[in-house]
Amino acid sequence: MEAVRPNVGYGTANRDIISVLHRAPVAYLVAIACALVLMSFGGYAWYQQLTWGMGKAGTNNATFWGTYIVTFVFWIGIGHAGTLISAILFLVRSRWRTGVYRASEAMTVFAVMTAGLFPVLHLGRAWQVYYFFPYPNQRELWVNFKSPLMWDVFAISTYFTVSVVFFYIGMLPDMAVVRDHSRGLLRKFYDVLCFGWRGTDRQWRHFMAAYGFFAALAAPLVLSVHSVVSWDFAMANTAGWHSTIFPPYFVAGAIFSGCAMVITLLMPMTMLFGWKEYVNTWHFENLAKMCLLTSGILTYAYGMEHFIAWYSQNPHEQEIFMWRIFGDYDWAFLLMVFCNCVAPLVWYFPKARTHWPTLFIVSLIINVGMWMERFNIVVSSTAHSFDPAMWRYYWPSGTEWGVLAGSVGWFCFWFLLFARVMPSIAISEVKEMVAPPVKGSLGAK
Amino acid sequence: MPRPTTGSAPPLRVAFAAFVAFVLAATPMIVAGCNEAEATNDTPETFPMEPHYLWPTVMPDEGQIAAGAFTGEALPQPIGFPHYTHVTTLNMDCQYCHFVARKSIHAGVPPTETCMGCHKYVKKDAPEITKLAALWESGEPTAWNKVHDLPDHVVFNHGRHVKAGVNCTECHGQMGLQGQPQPAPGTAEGEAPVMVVNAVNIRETTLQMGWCLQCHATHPSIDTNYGEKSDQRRAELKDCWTCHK
Amino acid sequence: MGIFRRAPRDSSPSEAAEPKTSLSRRHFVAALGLGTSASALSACGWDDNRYYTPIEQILPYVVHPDQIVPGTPTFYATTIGTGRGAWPVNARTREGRVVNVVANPQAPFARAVPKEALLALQRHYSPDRLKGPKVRDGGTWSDVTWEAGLEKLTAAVKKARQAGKTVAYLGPSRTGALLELLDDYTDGNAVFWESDGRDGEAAASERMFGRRFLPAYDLAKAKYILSFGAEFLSSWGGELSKIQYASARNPNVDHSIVRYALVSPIMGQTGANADDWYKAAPGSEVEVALAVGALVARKTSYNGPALGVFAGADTAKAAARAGIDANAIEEMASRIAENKGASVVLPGGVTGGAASTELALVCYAINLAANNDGRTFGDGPVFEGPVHGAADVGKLLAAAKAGSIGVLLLDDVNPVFELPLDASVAESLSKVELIVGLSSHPDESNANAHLLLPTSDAFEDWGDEEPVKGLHLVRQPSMTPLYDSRSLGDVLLVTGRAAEMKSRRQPAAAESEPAAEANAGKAGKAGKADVVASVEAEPAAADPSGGLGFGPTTWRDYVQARWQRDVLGADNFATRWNEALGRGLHDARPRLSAPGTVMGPAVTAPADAGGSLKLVVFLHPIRGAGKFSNEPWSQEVADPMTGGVWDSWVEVSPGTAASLGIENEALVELSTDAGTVQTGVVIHRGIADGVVALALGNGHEAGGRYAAGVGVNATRLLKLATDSGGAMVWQGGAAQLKAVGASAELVRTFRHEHDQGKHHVRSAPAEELAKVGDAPSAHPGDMTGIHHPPRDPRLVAAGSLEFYDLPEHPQYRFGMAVDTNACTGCGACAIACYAENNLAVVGKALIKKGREMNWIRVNRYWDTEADRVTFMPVMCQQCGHAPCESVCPVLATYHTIDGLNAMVYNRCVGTRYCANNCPYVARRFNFHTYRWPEPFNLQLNPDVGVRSAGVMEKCTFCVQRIRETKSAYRDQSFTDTMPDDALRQLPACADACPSQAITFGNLVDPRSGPTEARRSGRSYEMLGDLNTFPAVNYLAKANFHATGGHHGGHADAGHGDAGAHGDAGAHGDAGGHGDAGEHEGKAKAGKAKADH
Amino acid sequence: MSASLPAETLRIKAVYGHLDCLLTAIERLKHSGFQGFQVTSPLPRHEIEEALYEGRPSPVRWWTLTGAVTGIVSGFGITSLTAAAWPMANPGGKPVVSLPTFAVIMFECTILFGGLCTFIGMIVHTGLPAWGIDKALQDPRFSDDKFGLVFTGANPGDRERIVAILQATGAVEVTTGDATVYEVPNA
Repeated sequence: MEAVRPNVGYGTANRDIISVLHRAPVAYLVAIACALVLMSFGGYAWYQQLTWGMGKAGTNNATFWGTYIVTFVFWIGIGHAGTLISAILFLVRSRWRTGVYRASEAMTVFAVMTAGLFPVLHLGRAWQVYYFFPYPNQRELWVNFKSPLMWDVFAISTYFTVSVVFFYIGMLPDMAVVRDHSRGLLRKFYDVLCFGWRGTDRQWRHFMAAYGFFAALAAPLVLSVHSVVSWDFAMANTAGWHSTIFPPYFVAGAIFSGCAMVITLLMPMTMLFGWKEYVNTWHFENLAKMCLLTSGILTYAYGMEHFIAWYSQNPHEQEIFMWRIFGDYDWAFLLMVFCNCVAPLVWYFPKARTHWPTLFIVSLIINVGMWMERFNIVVSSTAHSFDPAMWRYYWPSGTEWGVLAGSVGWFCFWFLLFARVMPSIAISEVKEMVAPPVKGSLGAK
Repeated sequence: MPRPTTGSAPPLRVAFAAFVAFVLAATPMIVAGCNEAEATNDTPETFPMEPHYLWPTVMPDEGQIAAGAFTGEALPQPIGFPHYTHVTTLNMDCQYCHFVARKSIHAGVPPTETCMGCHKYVKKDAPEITKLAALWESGEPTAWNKVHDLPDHVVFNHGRHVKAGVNCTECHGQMGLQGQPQPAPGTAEGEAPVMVVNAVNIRETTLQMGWCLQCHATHPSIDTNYGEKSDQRRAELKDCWTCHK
Repeated sequence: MGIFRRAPRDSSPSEAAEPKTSLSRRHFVAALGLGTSASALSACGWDDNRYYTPIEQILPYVVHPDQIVPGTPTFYATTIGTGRGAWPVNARTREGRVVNVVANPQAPFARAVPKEALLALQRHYSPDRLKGPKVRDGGTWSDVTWEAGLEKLTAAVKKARQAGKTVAYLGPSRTGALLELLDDYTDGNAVFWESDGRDGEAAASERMFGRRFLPAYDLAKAKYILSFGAEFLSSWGGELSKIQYASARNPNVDHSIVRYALVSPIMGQTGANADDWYKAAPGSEVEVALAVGALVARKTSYNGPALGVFAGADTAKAAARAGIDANAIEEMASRIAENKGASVVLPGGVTGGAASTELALVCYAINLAANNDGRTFGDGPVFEGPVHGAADVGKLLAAAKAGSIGVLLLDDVNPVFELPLDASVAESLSKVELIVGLSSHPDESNANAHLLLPTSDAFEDWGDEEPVKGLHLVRQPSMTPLYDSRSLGDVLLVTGRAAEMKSRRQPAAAESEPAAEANAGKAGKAGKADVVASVEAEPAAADPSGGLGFGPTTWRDYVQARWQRDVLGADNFATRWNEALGRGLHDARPRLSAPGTVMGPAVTAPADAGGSLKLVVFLHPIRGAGKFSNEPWSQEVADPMTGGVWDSWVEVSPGTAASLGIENEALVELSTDAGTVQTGVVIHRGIADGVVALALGNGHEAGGRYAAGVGVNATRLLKLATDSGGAMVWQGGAAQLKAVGASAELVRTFRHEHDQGKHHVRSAPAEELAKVGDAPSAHPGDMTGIHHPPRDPRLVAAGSLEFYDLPEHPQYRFGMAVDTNACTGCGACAIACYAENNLAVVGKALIKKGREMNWIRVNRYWDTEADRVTFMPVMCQQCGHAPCESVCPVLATYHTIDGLNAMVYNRCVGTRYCANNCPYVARRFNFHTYRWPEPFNLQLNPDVGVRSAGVMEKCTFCVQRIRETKSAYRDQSFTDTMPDDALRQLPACADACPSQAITFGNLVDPRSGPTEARRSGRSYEMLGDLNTFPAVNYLAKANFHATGGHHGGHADAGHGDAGAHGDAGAHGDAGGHGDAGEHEGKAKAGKAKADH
Repeated sequence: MSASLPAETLRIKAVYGHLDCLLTAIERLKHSGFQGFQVTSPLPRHEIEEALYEGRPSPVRWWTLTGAVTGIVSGFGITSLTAAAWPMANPGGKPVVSLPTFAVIMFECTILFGGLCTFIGMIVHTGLPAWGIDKALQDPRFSDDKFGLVFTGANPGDRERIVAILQATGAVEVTTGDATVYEVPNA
């Protein structure tokens, strides 16, 4: 397998990848319409919630966080695979990164954008969200930097900013390509967007240096952001949350879900836009291997959580982990274990991980499983916390399902829009994968 | 320029069918969500819920902000009460009229009775006093507009400040200079002017949290009253629960 | 940004005065903040000098009332009736309206606020209150004026008297001045009904002591209490018995802890405090009591006249019928005999009311046989007011049916709801010419009235009460009547005078001091809530008999005259009256004495009604018989045993449920030969097998928006029957129970059984505890025997277990000690918290979603082994290292310098992280903005904010009271620390608690209540192993099971588990454990169903 | 840029289809002492950078370092100073300046400031935005499959020598133009 098919040259790469920008398949229009429908539903649900209060959600006096935080963690986790592929695989010069990194980076940006909505969505008083920012005010009030939520604010805004900048400057040469393939206003538009990139030696030189630094700065973010998110839980003393295993466990889970999501997103796009020269089974197989590895880490983490709960002899921990398996949310636990630990095992068979339908279905299962994992963590620990007198049962309300659907719509909308407006495969990097045109005779002096 | 692609677009009909199917699938969710919204509204709660409309919170209507909302802006009053005459000219003590100022969490606006105690005899015919007398006769309370208004989430103990030795003017500004009688417009030259009082009050300080905190950190009465415990008291005075309820 | 208008700065005189300093640290930080974060928001003018609210208005008084300082509370000592009793309290008023009821610190008792007083406060502001007199014409009600209403009543009274018909009164238990007035008014035809099941006790004392009264008990002196179901910790004996029990239970008082044994088919809230529970079948109580009595008499060699009572005793038969072990009877008798003179046997109210007269007779006899008379039981401070039985109500209705009642005054009592009356009651009432409803609320009974004259309630009226002989409580109005209501006394005086009524008092019985002179002086004096009668009448001349008659012009004068005549005397009356008003009472109680005459009537035990399943109805511990069902607080505060709210539910034991195949919370149909109801079922361990229990108090069909349609009415399953003493027979009926649906949609705030091994509740061996009490222990907490996880004190001392130092508290760290040994689970603290802190009542639908707003909850934990319950009030623990504080991103919650865990609502954005991180789950979130329906909003405490949607709230230790007290103390000294006695019962919960289970104080002060409690051997922290360093510490419950056998022989059986398991007498200590183990197995089987 | 160009300078643009030809041209030009030409390519080729800059690292790294150091300092500054502004509100009993908790903020600020400064550095050093870049460089083929070698300010006297080298190294197309009027071929 190769990163790109041998029949690809510099010029064909340009035309293949840009061609999707010049036509809109009907399926694409349908998809974007669906995304808009979902978005409007989410918007309506949130409007209801703002008007009538958080009570529109199903949360209660024990489970104060519900699917909003579940979905928040889910989307943040999705984002990680993109940065992993774009930054870490860049630093280790992995060749299979080329075809998939732009789309997965877009996925990162839009997933973080989606995730960033949720902390606001779930606020009791969303209109007071500006209290979160440490800006000077007449009240002389500041925020609490000791709060993991404040770390979250910084981690996610940093992650978002760095991801966007990294994503954007990576696209500069490709936007220049699109500019050179467009006319009129569109040409102006892309010219503005790409800062008039011309690929001069000076530009490439500093660009490549900056890009490397960005990759180096983004690489620790892959580990730190989800660690910080995991500290939202691990820093709390709630039984089932208060665990040192959380940061690696969350990071592994994030990469797991993100890689699965890349498969889920790229496979239809590849088929729809005809990118088989650039994204092919080899890429998906690598993603599947990635999932397989992280699935193993997750399985270990699940086991270790329960083992430590037993080994610690802490009655609260023991109680909560037994309850996760046998309690009201046993179905969620079973679903999680099936989706995250059992289903990916089919990818041990090379036939399964090179078979596109299997890849796609299992990746969908993993997405569901990873949402369930967060549901298990967020809901079951609080629904069954220290005092038996405050045990409650939580079930998401219609509003919450609506907002969840809305977030899917919001994410898909941006992703689909991106796919039509920007080259979803990094053209200049594809060219790097192609052997440079060499005349030979003149080369020898 | 675009090259024909290898992917094949599904026929329009298939796409349309897919969209319809999606909308049909999404509708029950929407309906369920709405039903739930309705259900919550209709449930016979004991204490009914109130909606919270976001717009007035974020962007208050200009109409909600009455005159006098800003520091230094004049706030109209039903009766032109000259603090100047009472405080500066007659040298009356603030607590002669605001007699609960030392005892209560409120400063207390004097009852009409207090005004009438003097004005049954003094300046009975002045135009503002006739308004006052009419109110006294009718038994209606005088509806003063609140000049020094703190938000409802603030608990402010007026008496404590007086007892601590905070001077009235430190928060209320030079009230004694407000309401100085002016010659009525249209008075002819040389004629004895008819003096009138502008029926307004002005809040001279912001009464905002940062403004409060300045004194709560630095006021000299803290050292006077608390001596060696003044540092502790300063910390206590900066505590949110000192003022917020 | 045009929308954000800037202030016209140039006109601000303060601009010049603003200090111009160089770059201070604050400004530097501000500049830094600008650099690191979005500054756009502040530039938009968020902090601009503007108010978003419209200008408010100040409406000063026209004439300033003397007693009111605006913004400062005024307290009025007054009296609230609590069923067959009354209690002195202080009404806290602000600007002329009652906002709360607090304990009266001048009363000669421990502080307490009865929950009836708090519920009466909410009833006072109920939107369902009648706003004026109404007259019924056919089926339609129309408003009338008071004048017209009173004239109508006067005319009817006159007509009835001319026609030789009676003017009758049916009302709740009344004492004091009103009693005489009613007696005069109705010519002795006044019937006072209370559904507390104590009518049999009065009948029994008539038979045994020759006089109709409720004997006095002194539980404080008792070392052993044997109760046959008496709800003496909720409604049976009022606050006094709760206070006395708390004192007897206190290990620091006279080195003993009372042992409380219960003989009853159900536990109930009161019974849940029992140390031994003998699960006697319903109706078997009399036989068990006889058997116990006979044994006691033998052991104490009693040979008095009451011996005749025990003639029919048969231990074996009694044990067989009750389903308990004969050794258990032996054990009870032994313990009574051992504590001769210091034991007390209580007959049992509604729960023990299968044959209450007989049961009371036997109980009296046991008390006499145990030499308790004059010590813990007897004459003296007794309730001597009229105690009417169901038979008296029956007689009244019969008279009505016979057409001999002309006017029926229907006061604040609801016989149609509270009594199992059949349809003929409507027919009977229709024969009465005029029925006048005097209650302030519409209900099922006064729906039959022709005229509604809403009378003022306890907060608006004068009055007095004499709940026990010699204890005179005075009631004064705390505010002007909310609506167009008048005093009941005034109504009676005015109409009685108009109808030319006279005092019935016999001259021979009259005491000296005619009151006429005193009346003359006061006739013109107008009190602030005086109601001036409009019906003209000549002031009657003083009655030579000394009776007050209808002479006094107003009800206030009447009360004063009565106090002058009967209570205070004429000497210096005005001063003494004012003193009494200030204190709220005049205490001239006689000492407890032995009853003079004792007779020994024979007793026959009631026959068994048959049936394998028996119905037990009981008074709901909060709602009682249903008077306060329309008060949202009474429905919102969870039932102590089941956690149920806003509903009725049938309670059965796990065994019964298993045998009937009923799942927990299923919809069931409960039927007796009197009726059928459908409701949910709750399976729990506090019910004996073969018994189905249902609380009274719910199932109103009318009577207000909050009560109507909530739950089912248990009296619909009963038939009006009376025993030999004319007392109501509540118990003993056979019942059928079957499941009719999968789920009854019950709403419960807790469903757990025990604390899952988390040691939230702990126990200390009672005998050992009694010896040392709460004296400072070298190893605090050691007495509970639980160290989890084991903490090495050396490590703690070295600070190695804690990452950070504890915060410093230079002057105060407010803390609390909660004594689970004293807590009886009554829920008064929870209601008081609702009243004090403006807690929203969210209703059934939202509690179902888990969104109750209670800041303090009373957890009920079953012992995993024995049938024992520990109640544990849990509120915010104000942790030293609070998990909630460090996670709040905006510092809306933080640690104050006083050690409180502050919550600033205005800063809260609603991330709810704090609440997720609170291991005590003590925080409550405002999921919605709740509106207080008019006029409930008048009760809102102005010192506490009303929270809106999206903010977190929680217990503040009543910081507004702390603030107020501190401020008051600052008037004395700016720097001195407040003394302990100013704080000890400062928060509303501690103030209300009748058993002094909650002690508040300053932990920095080494001698404060909580500090001392922390040194006790039974002190522990809830979830202390999380190192949260809570400011609340709990004191373990005294446990009689954990002790070794010191009684020898039979007594050990009780240590096993309440003797329910047969031949424990043959076992030693180990046997006790074996029993416990066996029981655990059963408990688990039951739990599988009862829990979730 | 073009406005400030002296009138006597000359544009020379060579289009290459092959990388080795381009590299040879760069070598020969450098060898002949010609400087001030720019090379454009549709993709970054380290050979070109090697040939032109001989391994000298880009100064962007100093921007990154400066940003990161600023970030860590300001991260510590805002956390500790704001905490010190309310010393009594020590949530959860943590010390006023609690390094373990502030470390996260400091780390995030380091990354954020480092990233933003890198971006600024890149913008500064690359001369972006380059909308007004010399028209000779605005050739759409340079983003497609062709390499370019452009003199924007060559001495007119060197014209023949440069063109000769370019043609000799296999340029697909060599155009020269006036400084003020330069038509973009194939635009």
